[in-house]
Amino acid sequence: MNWDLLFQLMINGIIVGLLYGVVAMCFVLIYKSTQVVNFAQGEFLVLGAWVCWFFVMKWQLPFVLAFIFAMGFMTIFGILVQMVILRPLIGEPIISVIMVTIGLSIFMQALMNWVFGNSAERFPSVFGDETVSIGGLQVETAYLMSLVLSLFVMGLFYYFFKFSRYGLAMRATAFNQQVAQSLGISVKQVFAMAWAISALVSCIAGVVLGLVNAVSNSLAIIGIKVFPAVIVGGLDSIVGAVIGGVIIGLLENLAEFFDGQFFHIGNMYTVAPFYVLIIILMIRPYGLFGTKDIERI
Amino acid sequence: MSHVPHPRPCGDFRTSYSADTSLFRTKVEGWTVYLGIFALLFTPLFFNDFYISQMILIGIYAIAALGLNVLVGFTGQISLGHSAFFGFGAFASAWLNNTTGIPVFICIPLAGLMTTAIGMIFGIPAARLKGLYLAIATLASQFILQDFFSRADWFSGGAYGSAAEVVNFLGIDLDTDTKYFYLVLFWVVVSFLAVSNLRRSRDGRALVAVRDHYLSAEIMGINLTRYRIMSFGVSSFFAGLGGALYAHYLQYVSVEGFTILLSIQFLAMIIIGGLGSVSGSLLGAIFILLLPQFMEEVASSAAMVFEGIEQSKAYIKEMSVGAVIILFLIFEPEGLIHRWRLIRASWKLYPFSH
Amino acid sequence: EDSVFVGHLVDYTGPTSFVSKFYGPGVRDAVDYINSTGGIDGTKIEMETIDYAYKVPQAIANYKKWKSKGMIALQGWGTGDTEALISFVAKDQVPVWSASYSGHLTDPTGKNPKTKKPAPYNFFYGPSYTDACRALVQWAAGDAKEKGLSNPKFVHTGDNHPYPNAPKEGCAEYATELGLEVLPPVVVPLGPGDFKAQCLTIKESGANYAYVGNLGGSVISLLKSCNTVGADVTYMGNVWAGDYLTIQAAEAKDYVFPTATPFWDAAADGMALVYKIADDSGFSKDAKPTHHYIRGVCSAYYMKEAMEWAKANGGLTGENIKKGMYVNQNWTPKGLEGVCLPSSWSPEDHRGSTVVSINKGSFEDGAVNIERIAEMTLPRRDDWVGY
Amino acid sequence: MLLEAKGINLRFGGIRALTDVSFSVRKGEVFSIIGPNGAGKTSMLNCISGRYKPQEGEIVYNGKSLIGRSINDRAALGIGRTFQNLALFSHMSVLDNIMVGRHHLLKNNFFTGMLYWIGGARKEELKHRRDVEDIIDFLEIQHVRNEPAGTLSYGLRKRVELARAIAINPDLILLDEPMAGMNLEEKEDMARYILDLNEELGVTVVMIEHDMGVVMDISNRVMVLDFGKKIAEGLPDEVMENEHVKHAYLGEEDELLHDEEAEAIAL
Amino acid sequence: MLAVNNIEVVFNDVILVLRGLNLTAERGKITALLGANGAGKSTTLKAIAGLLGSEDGEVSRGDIVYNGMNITQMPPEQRVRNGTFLVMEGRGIVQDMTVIENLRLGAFTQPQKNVAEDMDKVFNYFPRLRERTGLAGYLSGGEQQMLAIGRALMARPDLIMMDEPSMGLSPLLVKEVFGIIKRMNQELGISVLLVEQNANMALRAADYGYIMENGKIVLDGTAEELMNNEDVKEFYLGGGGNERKSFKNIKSFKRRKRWL
Ligand SMILES: Nc1ncnc2c1ncn2[C@@H]1O[C@H](COP(=O)(O)OP(=O)(O)OP(=O)(O)O)[C@@H](O)[C@H]1O
Ligand SMILES: Nc1ncnc2c1ncn2[C@@H]1O[C@H](COP(=O)(O)OP(=O)(O)OP(=O)(O)O)[C@@H](O)[C@H]1O
Ligand SMILES: CC(C)C[C@H](N)C(=O)O
Ligand SMILES: [Mg+2]
Ligand SMILES: [Mg+2]
Repeated sequence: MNWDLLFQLMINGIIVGLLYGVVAMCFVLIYKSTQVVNFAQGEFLVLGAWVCWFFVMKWQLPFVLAFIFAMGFMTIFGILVQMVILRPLIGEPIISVIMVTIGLSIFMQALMNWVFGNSAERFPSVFGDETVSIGGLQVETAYLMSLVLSLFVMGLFYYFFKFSRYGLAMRATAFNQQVAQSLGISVKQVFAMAWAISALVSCIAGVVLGLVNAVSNSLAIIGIKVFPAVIVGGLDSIVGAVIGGVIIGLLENLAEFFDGQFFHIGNMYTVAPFYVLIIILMIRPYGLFGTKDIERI
Repeated sequence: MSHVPHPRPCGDFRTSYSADTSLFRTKVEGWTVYLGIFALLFTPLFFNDFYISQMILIGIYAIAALGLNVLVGFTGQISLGHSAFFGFGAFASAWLNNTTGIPVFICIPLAGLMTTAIGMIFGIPAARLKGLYLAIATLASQFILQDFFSRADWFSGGAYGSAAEVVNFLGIDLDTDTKYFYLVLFWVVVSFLAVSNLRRSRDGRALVAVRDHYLSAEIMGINLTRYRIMSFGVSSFFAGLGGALYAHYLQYVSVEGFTILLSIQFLAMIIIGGLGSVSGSLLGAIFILLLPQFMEEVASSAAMVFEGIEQSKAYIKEMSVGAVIILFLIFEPEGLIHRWRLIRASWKLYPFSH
Repeated sequence: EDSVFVGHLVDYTGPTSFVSKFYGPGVRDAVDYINSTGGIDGTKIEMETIDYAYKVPQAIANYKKWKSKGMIALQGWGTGDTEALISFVAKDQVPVWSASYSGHLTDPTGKNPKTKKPAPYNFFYGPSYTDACRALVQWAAGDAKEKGLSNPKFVHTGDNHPYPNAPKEGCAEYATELGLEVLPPVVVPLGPGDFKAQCLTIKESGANYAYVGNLGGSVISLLKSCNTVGADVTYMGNVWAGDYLTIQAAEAKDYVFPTATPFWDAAADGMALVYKIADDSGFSKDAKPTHHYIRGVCSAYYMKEAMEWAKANGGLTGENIKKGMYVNQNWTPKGLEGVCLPSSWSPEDHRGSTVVSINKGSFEDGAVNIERIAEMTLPRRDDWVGY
Repeated sequence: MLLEAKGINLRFGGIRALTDVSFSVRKGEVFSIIGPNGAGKTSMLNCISGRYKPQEGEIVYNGKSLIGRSINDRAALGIGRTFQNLALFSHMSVLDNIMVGRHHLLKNNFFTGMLYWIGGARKEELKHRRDVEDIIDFLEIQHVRNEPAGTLSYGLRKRVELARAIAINPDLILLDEPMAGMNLEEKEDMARYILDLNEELGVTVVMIEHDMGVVMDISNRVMVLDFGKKIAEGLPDEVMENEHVKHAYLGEEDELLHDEEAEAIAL
Repeated sequence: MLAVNNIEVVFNDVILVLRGLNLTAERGKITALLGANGAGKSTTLKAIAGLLGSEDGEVSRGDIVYNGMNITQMPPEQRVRNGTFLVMEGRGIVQDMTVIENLRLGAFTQPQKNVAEDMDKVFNYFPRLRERTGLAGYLSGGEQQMLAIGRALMARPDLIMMDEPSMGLSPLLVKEVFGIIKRMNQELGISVLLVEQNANMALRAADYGYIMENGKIVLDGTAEELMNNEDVKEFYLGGGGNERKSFKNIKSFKRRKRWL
């Protein structure tokens, strides 16, 4: 047993997992308020990264400014997407809405390929290539920033849903749009807000990922990758999303450890989380923190 | 799936219950379908290979989409792993034939049955999971099976894939598109008949009941676990059948053909065609298969007009595919079949609505 | 005949687009140039380019479509699809020049017992993946000796996919033969991602030389992640994994990779023709193509000369074109001297060339520096054919 | 005794929905359960139809214990049921809804169903279809038989639910507030159906209802629940006079309305 | 204060449900709308509240005027801000929220400072809600109804529309709920448009009544007039005079309403 390696992999798992958690939160946010599963989440994230990259590279803006601009851009983008694409579908069967987000992801993927090209582009190093050593593992500063950021955003979301008026409105909208309307909640506004926030947070996650791994359209697969995280945590739980993310991150790394050290099967890294996902769901059908449906008859 | 009335034209009174449970709602509709199938028998005489090959693919995808529609449309369980079952059927048929030498003609339905078994195993979580939780569990089966394909050298040829023999029927090699067309047509007709029949008999009704209100369905005597898992079985059967037909059409099976993208395409087919509608599955398959081709044409014409977008053609095509899906759902979120029903309803009720 | 039909598979949108968008235009532009300068003795090459996004089924479907259009030759792309098509093209007698340099394509008769399928109609320009990898290990063995490493370790990295897998076994055998210790392969996905976990495994395993089987984004991610983790390993890419773009994006240090042509601004006689071809096509000047473009040109020109021979000796059929490939030994297409390595194909051996140039590239002070560090000529061992 | 419940205790976390409830229903009677909202009436029906599993207690039906049996077995045992909040299959036609009630009587399965013409599925379907048409005639819903159940008005949906329960061929039918949301005329119709069902088909009825007029008129015996406990049982008139019942359920005087009006309401 | 002029409502572009419906609700009054199942009562209320959109329905003709404003095409949330509020059929409680959260939702359109005060008011009307701390989905039917009305109060409406508030309630609670409706009307001056099946209760509480059949108003008048109308007595109140027919002795023949 190579304890040192195991330990480092676990730290790596937690850090990567927290990033999954942030993306997972974006999912949960949209799901919780609109019941929509956003298949274009990954593309949102990449778009955010590209836009920031564009501002830095082409407009030569300082990074912080570019980052802020990118967040602003994505917020507006989220609202636009909601207005143009999702608003007409308010009240339609949920599966059609899901399909629309799939269409959106196809569209965005192609558009970004066209506009930004399909190769990976480097961000100029912002934090240098600085790394910090945690328990012997070198970790990029950008990742650590994302860790702090994600905890902060998580707290914000939690507060938002639990206590703010709009948080309540979002939950009510998710429960039943007609009921929400009857209470004077503007479903359109709620949707726009959910998408705006989600796009904004995706942008943060995208830029972080871009800083570490270079920006490329293939980063969008993280959109699919966080599904297990969301489900393990429970679809409608913010805290669950983060914990789910960490679990998936850990699992990936543990799988890599056992595979690399003992089994040599290869590719366990990508599949193992899915096995565990099924096992967790068989034990807890609503994930670890998801709310059970109320089933009365 | 919304509530559209099902009016019948005046004068079409049903005089027996058997007439009332017939496959087609009107005589005209029935004859249209019979004539359509009859006409299809002669299409290879009039169309070139390209069109035939498109029809073959439509037929194959329609069979698999039909299976998915049983699962999603009838039982209401979203699956993101349908292409893995499609792939399993493809590999299974090739493997059966390569290892046992059973004639391909027979391997195809057998592969369907093998896929049924696999589908039911992966359907076990359905007994406990609902909605999106189940959807993501099926996503897991997608990745698990895909990984299995790329690893199980003995079964699938691993990452390299494996060859699938030409179908031989009564001594005739079905090695041209024209010949293969009839094989696919046969299975399309059989599958669509079977599912139409299922829809109007006991177990099909039970599946829909489970979708609409599983709590009361259970109290009406329907065993939820059994039906939820069986619906995975039935759906996988058609996926496997379609996959097997696909394998022997391409004569080569490779894991790359069966990714999540194809699963999503299957979903798109049934949503755009019409959830729970048998004929919608076919319409959806036609739509999704022809859309990229059509957009390719559009992009090519655009490339001729505007200089310098030749290289970007592929992206323009993809973008239009995404855009059309979005636009379609915005304007017809309940599918092609719904639009058709609405047209029919307003046409028959006009001017005396209710 | 006014024209003959040739199929052309490219991947401009899929996982290998990183290099296909240079190699593909290389082939395309060369064929356009050939047509504009009289074609094959007056016969135009009508070539349809299809982006199949690296999906094997799509490639096969297109193959079938082309076949019904009377295709006589194919400019192929990936390993997966080319290997899948081996039997089809043999049966249909359609010679293929692929961009897959899989060793499995080099045994036309199946004389090596390890060959699964004889591949009589498959050609490619350049050394096979396995031979390139063998050359790299050979270099590594020497390098290890020089550095005084007592027990050098070698590891294969790459996705579980036909292309990275192609040289896996053959190369590992040769490495063992040379006295390197071969570690269990590490699976790295073909798309970009965060590969720190894999890098930690590589680092902890104590590997000294890692073969990089993937390309583009995946390689960039791998090099960056491993750099962070601090794995002290010499990375040796395959032929597609080494170009200035990759080195630049990954900020690589001492990255070793093989080539089969000169680089874009090399001073070779034949480069004039290459520039001409690129110029005529309007290939955007700022998109300074990577040298993969040049291999595309070579691939098209070998096909061209084989076709010319066929036309003169019985007509433009697949079978004749194939024969055309065997006519000369150690030949270079006219006008491309110094660009395409002299190659020989024979009915028993489709290893066109076994000469591998080895380069080392680094990203320093905002610029990419590449130097040639070795040139290996591998023996044409019988037990290596097709493998 | 067709149905006997002994010492039923049902808890949801800290909530005691039913506390030590025992009662028995004779074959052929109309047995009503009344009680304030939240008293546990629906929960009691749910225990009988298996939705809820009481922590303690025994339910015996026709000599067989129901505890531990799966929910879907009960249809075959002859227990039919309607629901307080409509539980129809809203996208299915009325006919199909009722045919679902025949589920346990039909033999065809996935395989024979797909073959339809071969293997007798068609014959069987048609035979049961005839029986279902009788039920449709009985409940006078011929005009909507092909409409999707979801588009019907509330009253009709209640009737379709009843039809579906009858299709089970029940010996015992559990009705959860069959008259809720109906106007007088429709209540009269519904009462007639229930009585016909009881008198002509001999089906035993257990009914929850808040309309005291209906309860008084058509039930043989009444049980009153309050806060999960049984507070009275007996003939309708006796129960109505019970002080405890008046206090907990019917309400005595009304500050706002006049006496006679209050009485009219109690009807 | 509210006038519905000759509206038609169509679902799915084809199903005509309301066909030229007229009614008015006076300020400070309780107006009752009665009618058989499927007459279109709920549809009428949804049309007024602007909630048809999500069911694929629309007002295809006529207009709805509230306080002199034509609100026919106004978005639903705007209508709530203008002071109309619909308590939906089936109550529309958000099941996975607590009582307090549901009440706070009711106050969505109100400034935060009113919330505490209004919540006290609601608990004052419905003391038993105060003790329910769990999720609203587990409340009994009666409690959910109370919560729904309480939630309406939180929006400080001028006109509350109620769709069958007595459905599924025990006799005691029916009285209580009607009592509260009356009290709300008198103490807070809220106008009420009441849809009911329980004609007895409704007409007693109301000032004016409408009876609708098949998407049209067929009869209207003051509550008094209606209660004394022979047809209404026969079909809605249960026989003429004080003699109530027993449900046991109903003859099995179909009667026809005279005005049809
Ligand atoms: N699934 C459940 N989980 C938690 N509590 C429940 C559940 N089902 C019922 N209860 C609680 O049990 C009690 C009894 O509920 P039940 O529905 O049986 O009442 P009821 O007598 O039918 O009332 P009503 O006349 O309003 O329908 C209520 O307090 C309710 O909140
Ligand atoms: N979304 C819808 N789609 C189609 N038809 C509908 C829809 N909603 C209502 N209807 C139809 O409109 C008519 C009136 O329905 P509505 O719910 O308004 O009646 P109601 O008077 O409230 O009846 P109830 O007393 O049963 O509640 C019914 O025939 C119903 O079938
Ligand atoms: C890596 C890509 C350039 C494709 C490569 N030719 C292969 O063998 O698959
Ligand atoms: Mg109840
Ligand atoms: Mg109503």
